[in-house]
Amino acid sequence: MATITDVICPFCGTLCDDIEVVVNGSKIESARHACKIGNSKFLSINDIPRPIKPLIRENGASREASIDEAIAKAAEILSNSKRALLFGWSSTSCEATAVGIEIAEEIGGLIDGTTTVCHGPTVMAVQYVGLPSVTLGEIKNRADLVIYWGANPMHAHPRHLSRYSIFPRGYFRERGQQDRELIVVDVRKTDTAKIANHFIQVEFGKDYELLSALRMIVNGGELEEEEVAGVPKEKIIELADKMMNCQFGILFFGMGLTMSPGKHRNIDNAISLVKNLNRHTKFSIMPMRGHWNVTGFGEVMTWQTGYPFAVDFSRGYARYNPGETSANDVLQREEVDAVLVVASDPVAHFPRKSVAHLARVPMITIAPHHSLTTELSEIFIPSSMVGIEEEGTAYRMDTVPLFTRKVIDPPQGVLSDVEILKRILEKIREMR
Amino acid sequence: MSELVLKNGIVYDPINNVNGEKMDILVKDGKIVEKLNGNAKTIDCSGKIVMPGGIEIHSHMAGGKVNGGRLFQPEDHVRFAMPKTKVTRSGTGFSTPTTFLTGYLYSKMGYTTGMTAAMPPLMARHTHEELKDIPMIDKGAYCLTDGNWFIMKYLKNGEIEKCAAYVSWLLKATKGYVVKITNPCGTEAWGWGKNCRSLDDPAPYFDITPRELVKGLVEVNEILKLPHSVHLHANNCGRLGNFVTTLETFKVPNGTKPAAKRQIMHATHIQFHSYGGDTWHNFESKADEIAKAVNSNKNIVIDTGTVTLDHTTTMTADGPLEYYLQSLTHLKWMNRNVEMETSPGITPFIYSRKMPTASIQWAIGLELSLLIKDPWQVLMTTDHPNAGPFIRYPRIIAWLMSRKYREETASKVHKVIYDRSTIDGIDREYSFYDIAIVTRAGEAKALGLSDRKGHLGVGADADIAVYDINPSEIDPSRDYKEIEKKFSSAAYTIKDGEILVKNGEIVQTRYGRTLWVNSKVDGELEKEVMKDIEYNFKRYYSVNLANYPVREEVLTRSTEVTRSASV
Amino acid sequence: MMTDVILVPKVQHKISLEAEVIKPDEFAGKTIEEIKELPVYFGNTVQKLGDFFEVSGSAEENAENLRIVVEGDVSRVKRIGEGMTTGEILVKGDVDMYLGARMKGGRIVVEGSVDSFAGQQMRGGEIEIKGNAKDYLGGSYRGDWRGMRGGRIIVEGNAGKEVAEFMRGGEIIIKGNCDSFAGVHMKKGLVIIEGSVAERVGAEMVGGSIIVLGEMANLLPSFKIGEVVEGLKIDGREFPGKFRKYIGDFAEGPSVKGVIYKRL
Amino acid sequence: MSLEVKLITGRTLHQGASMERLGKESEEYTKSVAVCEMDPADMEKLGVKEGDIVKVATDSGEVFLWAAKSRQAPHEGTIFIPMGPWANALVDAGTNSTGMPDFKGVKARVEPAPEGKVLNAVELVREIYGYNY
Repeated sequence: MATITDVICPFCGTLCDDIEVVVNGSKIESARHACKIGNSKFLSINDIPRPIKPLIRENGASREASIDEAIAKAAEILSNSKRALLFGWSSTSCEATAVGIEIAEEIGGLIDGTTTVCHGPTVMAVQYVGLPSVTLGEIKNRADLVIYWGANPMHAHPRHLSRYSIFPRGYFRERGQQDRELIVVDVRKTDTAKIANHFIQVEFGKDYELLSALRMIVNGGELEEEEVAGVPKEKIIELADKMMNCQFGILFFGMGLTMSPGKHRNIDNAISLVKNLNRHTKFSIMPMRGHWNVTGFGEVMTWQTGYPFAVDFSRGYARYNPGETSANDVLQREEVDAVLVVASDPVAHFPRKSVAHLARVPMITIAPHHSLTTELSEIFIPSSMVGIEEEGTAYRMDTVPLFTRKVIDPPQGVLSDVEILKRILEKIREMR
Repeated sequence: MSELVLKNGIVYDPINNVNGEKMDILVKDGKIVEKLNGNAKTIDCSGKIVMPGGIEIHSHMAGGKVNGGRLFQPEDHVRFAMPKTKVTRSGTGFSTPTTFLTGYLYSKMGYTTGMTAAMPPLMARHTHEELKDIPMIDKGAYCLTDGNWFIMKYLKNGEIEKCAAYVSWLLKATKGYVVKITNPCGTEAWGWGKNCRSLDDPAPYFDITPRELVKGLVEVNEILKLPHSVHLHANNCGRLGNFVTTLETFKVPNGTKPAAKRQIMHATHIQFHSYGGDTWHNFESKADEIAKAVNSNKNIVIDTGTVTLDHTTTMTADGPLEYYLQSLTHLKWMNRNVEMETSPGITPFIYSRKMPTASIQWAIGLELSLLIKDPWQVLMTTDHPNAGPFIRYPRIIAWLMSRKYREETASKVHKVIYDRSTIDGIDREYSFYDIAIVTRAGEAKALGLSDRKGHLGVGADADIAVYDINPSEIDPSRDYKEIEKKFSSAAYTIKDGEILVKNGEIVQTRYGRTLWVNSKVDGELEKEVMKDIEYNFKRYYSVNLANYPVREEVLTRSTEVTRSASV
Repeated sequence: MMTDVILVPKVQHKISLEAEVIKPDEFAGKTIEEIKELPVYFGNTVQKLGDFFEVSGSAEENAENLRIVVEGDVSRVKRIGEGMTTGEILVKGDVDMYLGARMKGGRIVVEGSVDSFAGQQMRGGEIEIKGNAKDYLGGSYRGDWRGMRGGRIIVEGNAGKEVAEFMRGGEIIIKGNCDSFAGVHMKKGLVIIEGSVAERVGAEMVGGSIIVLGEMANLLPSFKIGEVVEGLKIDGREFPGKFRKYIGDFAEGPSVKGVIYKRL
Repeated sequence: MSLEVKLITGRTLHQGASMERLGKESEEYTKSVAVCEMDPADMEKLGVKEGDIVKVATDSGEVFLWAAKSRQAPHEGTIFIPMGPWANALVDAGTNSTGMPDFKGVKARVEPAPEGKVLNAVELVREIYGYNY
C-alpha cells in the first residue's frame, strides 16, 4: 500500500490538486478528497475492462492487431487524406496536444477540440470584448459576491464551491460562507440554486435580454419595462445594485449561456456587463470549463498556432474561423475524408448529422477505453490514462498550469497518447 | 565538434573595445577561441559587419498574459503568417507572434538571447512551457514580485533577511532569472480595483508603500548578489505627468551598494514614464528631464520602450494601467489578477501617426536614446509588444543612425511634436559601435551575463551576428532604408557555433538554453521561511505547495547561474 | 465594352475549393491558358483553376472592363471575388463562403444564394444576391471590431444571423426577412430590412441606422422608444410612411446613437 | 396525446459518474442518461409516471427514453435530457456559422410510448449509424 499525495484529479476543469490516492499493487484503494465523479474516475482503473491490443476493422469484422500495424495503418490513412480532422484533446496532456498540432501541420489537416461544443462561444466572445478575470485563489481570498449563471457546479464541478468560491475561508473572508453572498441565475431551480441566497429564474433563451437590462442599469440608464425574461423589474434593479455595491464580485457562467440561443453573444453581453461593473467596483468573470484539460488544449493551440481551436492547416499555416473550420461544420458539409480522435467521444456528444459523417469516413481513435466512437472506428489504439497512469501538463479553468501525476502503471503494452502520436507522426514523415 | 572561422569581418565588440576593426573570429565547440587546429569551415565576412549576437532585455514573448494576447486577437494573427518549411514550423501573429515564430524572427535579426519580461510565479510553468517552444535563442524569465503578500509582509515587518530567503526560494521555485517589479504595490491594490498613484500611496490593508517595497527589494537583490539588478516598471506607467514619479523612483536605491559591477536599478520602458502635462491636450515629452537624471546617475540603466507607430498590443502585469487604457480606447480588455502575487492585463492599442499623443510618444523613445549620453545606460527595446513589435528593431536602429530618417518620419506624424518634444533639434546619430552597445553589449553587462555573452572575446559563447553592411560604403545617415533592411535580415546568425540563419533565411533550428538563478541562502534561514510558506500555502493559495515549483525538466538546456547570498 | 471570361465548373466535389483568384484583378491581361494555370487550393493541395473549370472567352488588359461569368453551381467554391477592386463577376448559381470578402470596388451579381461571410469587411463596390444570404453578411473577421466600411450589398431573398456585424459604413439592403442579431455591434452605416426581422436587432449597436419595413420581433429592453416620424430621408434615400424611432443600445452606455426605424 | 416542449441538454453528476466509473456501455450509464426529465405538471398532462417510456421527437430524429420527474422544477414546457447519444440524436445540427450546434432550446414533441424500447448506447449507435463497412 502506498499513498500518493498532492495528486491532480483529471476529471473537470476545477483540477483539484489535493487528492490522496492509496494504491495497492495494481488497484487503487481510494482517492481521498475527490468528489463523486473524480473518485469514480480513479476507481474505474479497478473495474472497467481495459483493451490492451489495438483493433482494426476489416471486411466487416474487427481483429486484434499489433501496435506497429495499427500505427502504420493510421499513418497511411492520415497521410493520404486531403482534409483530415484531428479532434478531441481535452482529456489528455498538453504534451499530447502539441504532437497532435504537429501532425495536423504536417498533413495540412484540421485540428479542433471539444471546446467547439463547450466554451467555443466563450472564446469567440472573448475575442470580441476581452475577459476581465482572476485566478481562483483571488476569489477564495476576496470575493463577497459570487454568481453562477447557467452553470450547475453541484453536478458538473462538485468541489468548485468548497475549494474556491463559497465555502472556503479566505484572507479577507475569514468566516467563509458567512462573508459571502451566492446568487444563481438559471432556467431551472438547480441543486446549486437550492443552496443560493438568491435564485433568479430566467425564462429559457432570454438570458441576453436580462443581461442587456442589467447593463443598461449599471451604465446609468433606467429600465422602462416591468419585466424582462420573466424577472420583475425590482428584482433586476436589486440584482444590479448588489453587483455594483459588492467589494469583489465574480460571475461564473456555464453552458446555460454558451449553448442557448445567442451563444457567443450571450457571453459577449455577460463579459461586457462585467467590464461595465468595473467602473463601480472590482468584478470578474470566468467560464466553468468542463473537461479537465480543455483549457490546456486552448493554451497550447494558441501559443503554437495563434488560435485556440478550430484550426485549418490546409495552406501550411494556421487559419481559424469557427463556423467554417470547426468540427461540426466540416463534418456536416461532408468535407472531411479522415478523422483522428484522441481522448474524446464525439459519437456520444455530436449531433446526429455530424456523427453520420464520422460513420462514413475512416476514423482512428486513441483512447483508454471502448466508447461509442471506438464502435465506429476503423482503427482503435488503446492508450494509458493521463493524470492517473501518465504525467502531463494541464491547465485549470483559470489558466493556472499544473503538472498531473502518475499514481499507477498502465496495463502492460499500453502506450501513452504522446508516444502513440509521436510514432504516427514519425511514420507519416517516413511516407512523404 | 565543428570549427568555424569568420574571416575578415568588420568587428564591433564594445565590451572588448573593438570598434570596426577588420579581424577574424575563431569558433570551436560553440565557444570563441584563440586558435584552431585547421579544417575549420570558413565564412568570408569581408565587407560585412560582425557583432555579438543580439540580446533582448525586455520583451513579453512568453507566458500566460502573452498567450492571452494571442488568444483574444485572431485579427492580429491573420495579419502575418509564415507557412511551415522543411526546417521550420509554421507561425502566425504580428504583434503577438506564436512561439516558434518568435524564435525564428529574433534569429533572423541576428538575436541569440532573449528575456521574457514578466512571469507571475503561479504561472511560471506556463511561461516555461512556452519558452520550451521558442527555438533559436537562449532565454530566461523575470519573476514578478510587486504585489507579493510574503514580500509585502516581510518588508513591512522589517524582516529583510527573511524576505531575501523567500525571494531566493521563489526564484528557484519558478526558475526565474530576475527580480521584476511592476507597478509596486499597485498590483495588489488592483485586487480591489484600486491603484497606487505615488511612491507614498500604500497598498490597501498591507499598508506598505511603493517606496518601501522598491527599497526593500533593491536591498534583497543585493543581499542575494543576483546577476541583474532589480528590474523595475515604475508606478504611474503611461499616466500624464508621471515623470515626477519616475525621477523620485530613480532616487529610491540611493545608499544601497550594488553587489556586483553593474547598475543598482534597471528602470524599464522609460518612454512610458517620461510624460508631462496634466490633460491629454497639454501632454508633452519630459524626456529631457529624465535624460538629465540618468546622465547624472551612473547607477541607473534604462531601456527605452520606443514607440514604433504600429497597431499593436499592450500587455503588462500593471493591471490598473490596462484598465485605464481600455477606458480610453473602448477596445477589448483582458485582466488576470494572480492570487497573492500580481495582476496582469492586456488590451490592443493603435499608435496612429495622426494622433498627437502617439506622435509625442514616438518622439520620447528616440529622445531618450539620443539625450542620454552614455549608451551603456540606455538600451534599446520596444517593450515588445507594448510600444511596438520587436520586429521593428531594425527601423529603430535606422532612426537612431539617421537624423534624416527621423525628420522624414517627423514630417508624417502630428506636428505637435515640434512644440512638445525636443526631437527636431537633436543632431546626434548613433555609430555602429553605439548600436552594438544598445542592442547586445549593454544588455549583457546589465544582465550580469558579460562573462559569456554580448562580446566576441575568447571564452564567450559563439553567438554571433553578421550583417551585410560595409561601413565604408554605406552611409547610415543617408542610406537608412538599407540599414533597416540589412538589420532585418542577418547575413549569418550563429548560435553556439552553429549557423542557424543564412542570408536572412533559417537553415536549421536549434533550442537554446534556459538561464535561471540558483540562489543560495543560509540553510537555517531558509528552513524558517519554509514554515511561513507552508502555512500560507495551506490557507491562501488555491494550489498545494507541492504542485507549485517548476521542475527543471521542462526547461530546454537548463542552465543555472549560482549565486550565494550574504545571509 | 465589357469582355467576358466564362468559367464552367467541370467537377463535383465535397471539399471546398478556395479560389480567391476568381476576380477581374487576377484575370486581366492574361491569356485563357494563363488563367487556367492560376493556383486554387483544394484541401491540402494546390491545384490549377483549369482542373476545376472549363475556361473560355477572352480577358481584357484592363480589369475594369472585364467580366467573369461563372456558369453553374459553385456552392463549394469559397472566396470568389475576395479583395477585388474593379470589374464584374456574375455567378449563375449558388456560391460558398466569403464571396467578395474585403472587396474594394467593382460589382458581383449572384443569381443563386450565398453561404456565410459574404462581403466580410467590405470597403467598396457592390454585391447583389438574387437568392438568400447565410450568416454574417457584411460582417467582420473574428475578433476584429471593424466590419464592413463601405460599398453596398443587396439581397433579394432572406438573410441569416448577425447581418452587418460591427458595421462601420456602407449599406446593406435585405428585401426578404432577416434573422436575429441584425446590426450587432454596429457603429455606422445603413441597414434596410424590407421584410421582417427576428429578435435582438441592433444588439450592442452604438451608432448607424437600421430601417425595418416589415414586422419586428420584440426589441431589446435596453432600447428607448422615440418619436413617430413621417417619411424618412437617410443618406439621400426616401422612405414614405410613418416610422417609430427607437434609440439604443443603452446597454453600451448612456451616449449611444444607434437608431432603428420601424415602419408602422 | 403529445406535448410540444423545448429540449435542453446538459451535464449531470450521475451522467459524469456513471460514464467515468463503468463506461458508456454499462446499464448504469443507460439508466442515468437515457432519461427525459420532466416537470411533474407536464407528466400529469401526458399521463406518464416516473420510469414509463416516452418517445421524444424533433426535426432531427426520435428516441425512446424513460420519463423521470425533475428535481429542479418548476419548468413547465421544458424537458431536460442529459448529455449523451440519446440527446444528440435529437438536437439541431446547424451551428449558424458559429461552430456550436443548438444543444439547448430545440423544439421537441413528447408522447407516452409504452410499447417503445429504450436502447443502450451501443445499440442506439448501431441502429442509427450502422458500421462504416
